[in-house]
Amino acid sequence: MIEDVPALSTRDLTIHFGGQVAVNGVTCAFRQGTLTAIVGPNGAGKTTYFNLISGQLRPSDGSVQLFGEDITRLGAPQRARLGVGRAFQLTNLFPNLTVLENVRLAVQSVARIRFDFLSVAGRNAQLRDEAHYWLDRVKLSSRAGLPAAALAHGDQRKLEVAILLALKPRVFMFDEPTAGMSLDEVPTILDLIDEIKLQGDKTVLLVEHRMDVIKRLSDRIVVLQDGAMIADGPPAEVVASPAVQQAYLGMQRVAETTARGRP
Amino acid sequence: MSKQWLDRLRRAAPYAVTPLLVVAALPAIGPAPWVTLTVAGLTMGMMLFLVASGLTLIFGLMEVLNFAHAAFVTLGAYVTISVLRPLAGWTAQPSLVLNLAALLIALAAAAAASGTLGFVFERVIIRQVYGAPLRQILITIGALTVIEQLVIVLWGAEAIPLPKPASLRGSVFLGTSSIETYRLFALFVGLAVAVAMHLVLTRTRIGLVVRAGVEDREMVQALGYRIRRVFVGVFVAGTALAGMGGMMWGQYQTLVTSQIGDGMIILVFIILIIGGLGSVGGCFIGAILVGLTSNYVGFLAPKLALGSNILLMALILLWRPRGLFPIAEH
Amino acid sequence: MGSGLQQSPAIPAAEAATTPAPPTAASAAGESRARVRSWWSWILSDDPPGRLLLNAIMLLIFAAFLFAPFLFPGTKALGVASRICIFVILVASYDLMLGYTGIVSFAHTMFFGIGAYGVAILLASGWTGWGAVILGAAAGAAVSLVLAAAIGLLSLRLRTIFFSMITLAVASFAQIVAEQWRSLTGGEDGLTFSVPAILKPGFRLFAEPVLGVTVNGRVITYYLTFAVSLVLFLFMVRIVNSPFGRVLQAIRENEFRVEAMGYRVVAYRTMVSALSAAMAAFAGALMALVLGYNGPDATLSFSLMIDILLMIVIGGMGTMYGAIVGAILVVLAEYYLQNVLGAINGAVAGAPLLSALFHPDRWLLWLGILFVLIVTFFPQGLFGWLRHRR
Amino acid sequence: MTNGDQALLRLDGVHTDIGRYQILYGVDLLVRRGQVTMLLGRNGAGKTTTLRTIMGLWKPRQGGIAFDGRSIGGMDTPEIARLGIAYVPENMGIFGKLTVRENMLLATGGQGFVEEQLDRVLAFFPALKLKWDSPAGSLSGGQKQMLAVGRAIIEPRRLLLVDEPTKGLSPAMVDQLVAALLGLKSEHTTILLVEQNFRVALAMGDDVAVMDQGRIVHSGSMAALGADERLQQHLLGLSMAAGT
Repeated sequence: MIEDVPALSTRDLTIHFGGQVAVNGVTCAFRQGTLTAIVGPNGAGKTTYFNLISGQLRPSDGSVQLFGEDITRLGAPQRARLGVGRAFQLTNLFPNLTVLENVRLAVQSVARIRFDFLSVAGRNAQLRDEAHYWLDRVKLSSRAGLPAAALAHGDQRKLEVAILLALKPRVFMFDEPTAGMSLDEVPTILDLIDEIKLQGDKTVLLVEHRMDVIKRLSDRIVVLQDGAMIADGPPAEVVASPAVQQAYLGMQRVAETTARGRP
Repeated sequence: MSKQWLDRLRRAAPYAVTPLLVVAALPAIGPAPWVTLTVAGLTMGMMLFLVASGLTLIFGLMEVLNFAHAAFVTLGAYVTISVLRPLAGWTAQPSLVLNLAALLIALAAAAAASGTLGFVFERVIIRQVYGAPLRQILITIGALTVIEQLVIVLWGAEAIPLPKPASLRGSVFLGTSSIETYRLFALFVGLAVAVAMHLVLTRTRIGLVVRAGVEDREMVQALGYRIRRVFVGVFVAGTALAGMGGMMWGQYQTLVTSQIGDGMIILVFIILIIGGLGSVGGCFIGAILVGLTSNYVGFLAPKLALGSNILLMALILLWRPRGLFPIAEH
Repeated sequence: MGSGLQQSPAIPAAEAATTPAPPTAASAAGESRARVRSWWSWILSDDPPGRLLLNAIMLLIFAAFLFAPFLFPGTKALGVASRICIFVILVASYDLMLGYTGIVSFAHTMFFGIGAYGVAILLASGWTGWGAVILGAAAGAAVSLVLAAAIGLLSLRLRTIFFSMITLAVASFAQIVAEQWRSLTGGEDGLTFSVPAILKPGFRLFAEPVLGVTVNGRVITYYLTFAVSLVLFLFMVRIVNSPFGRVLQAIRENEFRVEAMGYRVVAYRTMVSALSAAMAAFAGALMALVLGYNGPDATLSFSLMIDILLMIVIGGMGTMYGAIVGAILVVLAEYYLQNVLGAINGAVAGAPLLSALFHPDRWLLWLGILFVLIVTFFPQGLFGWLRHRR
Repeated sequence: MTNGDQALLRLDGVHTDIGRYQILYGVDLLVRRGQVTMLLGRNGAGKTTTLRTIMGLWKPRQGGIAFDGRSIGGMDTPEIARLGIAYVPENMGIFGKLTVRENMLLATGGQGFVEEQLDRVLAFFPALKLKWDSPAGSLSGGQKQMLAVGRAIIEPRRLLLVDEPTKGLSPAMVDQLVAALLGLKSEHTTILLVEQNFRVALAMGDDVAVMDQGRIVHSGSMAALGADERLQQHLLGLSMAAGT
């Protein structure tokens, strides 16, 4: 089942904002069935890298491939349809629509129901049941009828995850899924991510700050700093690398340790 | 390296549009009418600039597009009628000094009236809709209706003639090309305002704050400037300019109706779209472009005259979807 | 659970001020009602006006229009009723864009005019059969659909304000074309034509009056208008409650997120403005039939656009049913506020300024003031307020 | 330690909403006079929102903000700025189309420069002198940050709020900026500094407050936090070495 072609890869991916380089020549491949944690200090370009992959931003240079197919020129909707699924760092919902409706819109997209203006959406039992199913998975069923804006912050993050699950992507991109959640809510989300990974054919990219989470879930760590990739490897190896320790903790950020990451 | 040249060319291209149009029109029209039409186009551009500059400045600074801007044009035109009526003695005589004095008084009165209404308008209408584009469009359209109806209440529904002062009625000759005298006056006033505006924006403290505010309102506030007051000031100035535009336009048309502003505002919107919303420089170039196009096409293919500016707008939008000189998004 | 979900979520005042459109059909209320699978619920797409009182009011309005020729006899009353029906379609189709998707267009009257000219041009050419009416309406709708799609694809990726300015310019261009292209449109004078025989005032369906009312061509015209309007209105209620309609509301809420779900926002915006334009064209075709005349002032003027805005804002945007409330109130005001103003005008005849304020022709002034007040204090509009009041 | 006299800025149970979303859930914070207070925490913890709330750019829904004993919770941003609070936002707030000189001039209230103040700033950031009449948009990221900080100190201020100044800067630039900030610290400027770079935090901070989920979850001395790796890991989850 698992192909040799990486599920997702980026080649020399670069973007400038004004005079600044936010992501700088990142070449990286993600194999199907793996979970990669992307770490780095704030401003390292992690979220921008995600935006380039999911199509919210267009690169100044370089390319993105999905299962070997170049998707650099496609917009966000086309990429989403091809299976690039993205959960956002800042809550990004439809505040006045109900929780159920938020998820149902994702289910509807996967069901390829796009320009149907003749049926009544609420009567489509399949859409409704599936939306309820995903809400169950994140333990939000009891809130289905509330407008999304009425949810507590942690619940909003759960809803964000439910939407991503409902999109049934081939590549999952989680941008700090547990940020802003209380500690007792975190396991629900982590178990879900674990489960995705166990399916075997899904590819997960995870931006996370908490090392315990990273250690528990990831097969591989990629470290970004100042928009460039400075380390890449199995968790134990990357964590042990002094260069990474220094860069990540910012303990001794002297020029020579980071020199290989920049031109 | 050729990429650099292409970049440079791309940046220079918007500036080249107007000169190219002027040059291209010469062989198509012939020299004598070309001079007349070019001056006429520039004049019309200047009058449009008066109105458009206020609107674009208000948008640039506060992200408010005032659909009621037309009402301030209309008000300026009607105030001119009321001011010039008792001054009929001055305007009837062929004395240039008296004529100009009357017109300048009318200009000042139109600006004052529209600016005063603008002050009230900002408080009552605009203040509640900052940052809400949909409600902004609706409420200013509603206010436009109300003000136009009030103008009818005050001045009546009939069109009112507004003859030009005696000494500005004829034409002067530049070689074999005739140029209406009033156009020279309008050209002069428009240029004076444009220069004054440029100086205020680039040489004064308030201009500095306004330019900074166009880029980043929050930071201007964080530096201790009361941007609300700057808003009010710019709004009043913008509406006063619309009033002056209304005075000049009404006098040019020699007939004033309660819809005089509406007719003009479509052209003004086209200018803003062409020039790039919020950009004063783009507005200046856009105004001249629209003025020239109207006159050239009006001469070459009279039937197309009214639609020519829409076609101009469509062409420019196809080329540059956000106008010739888009300002950075906030 | 049902009754708990029936409560629409309370919107904090500050928020209501920034998002005029309330949570619409996509609320849980519609969901639980869906379990009552009655035929009328299917017809209303599981999106009834509201609860008991509101449903009763709308039913009453429906009945009044169903029996209008018998309840309100007279040519003028019938004209008013037809005009209301047509405006309901025009305003509801505008609501598809404004209230449901968050698009502000000023070109809606242009499509209304195209529909009217479609019928008028064919009928004025001397072909007076039903074929001309149907072909004219279809052609008008088709032209509107294509034109709206073209404008949409060109400019709907731009910001709200930019798009609204462009549509304003295009609409004024359409007006110029209608006034200049005399050979086709009759210029400013417009086109007068004769309608199919059974719609003519002289036509009698029955020899004897029914319930005291002569069923002539005017009454038949009214019922044609009423029936077409009813079908189109229900069709639009269906659109907003369809999967497609849900995406529109999502775009209004957060277009960025919709894109990341795999929906192409520009395609949806273009699609809805094209559908909306086609509806407006049908309304225009009805208008031409009712008037037996069409000209720039009848279907293209900017003051009609103001009327549409008045109706949608007063009625309540993002509700569909608001179009009915708005159209009734504004059309009635157009016809009867003049009488009221005339009466006041007579009473204050002595004071020049006051009498000018209350001149019968100044009804637009008072509606304009009402409009500004509603946008300020009642952004949900009358129907939206009734629906969400506790 | 919480002597009222020492507190220049004090937040008591501040709640802030952005639109329909609540971000701050009761922030209690104390900034001592003449000290550098670090504000640390994960992404999305509410650090930027806290600074913006102090500056009046978001209005607190509930809770008190006192500056030098005076309540500023309901005041507008310009009034707060005029009390002597300078703000360097995360995006630096540079006016790209204005020249460096004009950017600085704005910060003097348009009054013109005081010679020695200007010399002091240019001594901190000599690079600005070279770009004096260029549009600020043409500066590099590091130079922009220098301009942003320089602009904040061109007039004597009582409190500086600085949001992640080292974000996205090269190490050399970080060092230069830290040197300048340390210079300010030696002049006993009161600073509230949001920072992700722990080395910078250690070098700069006297006090520290750590945020999580819109609340302050720890406050104390920066040196103590620097010495306690377990606490760091618990609060910030930063330590790569520590594991389970």
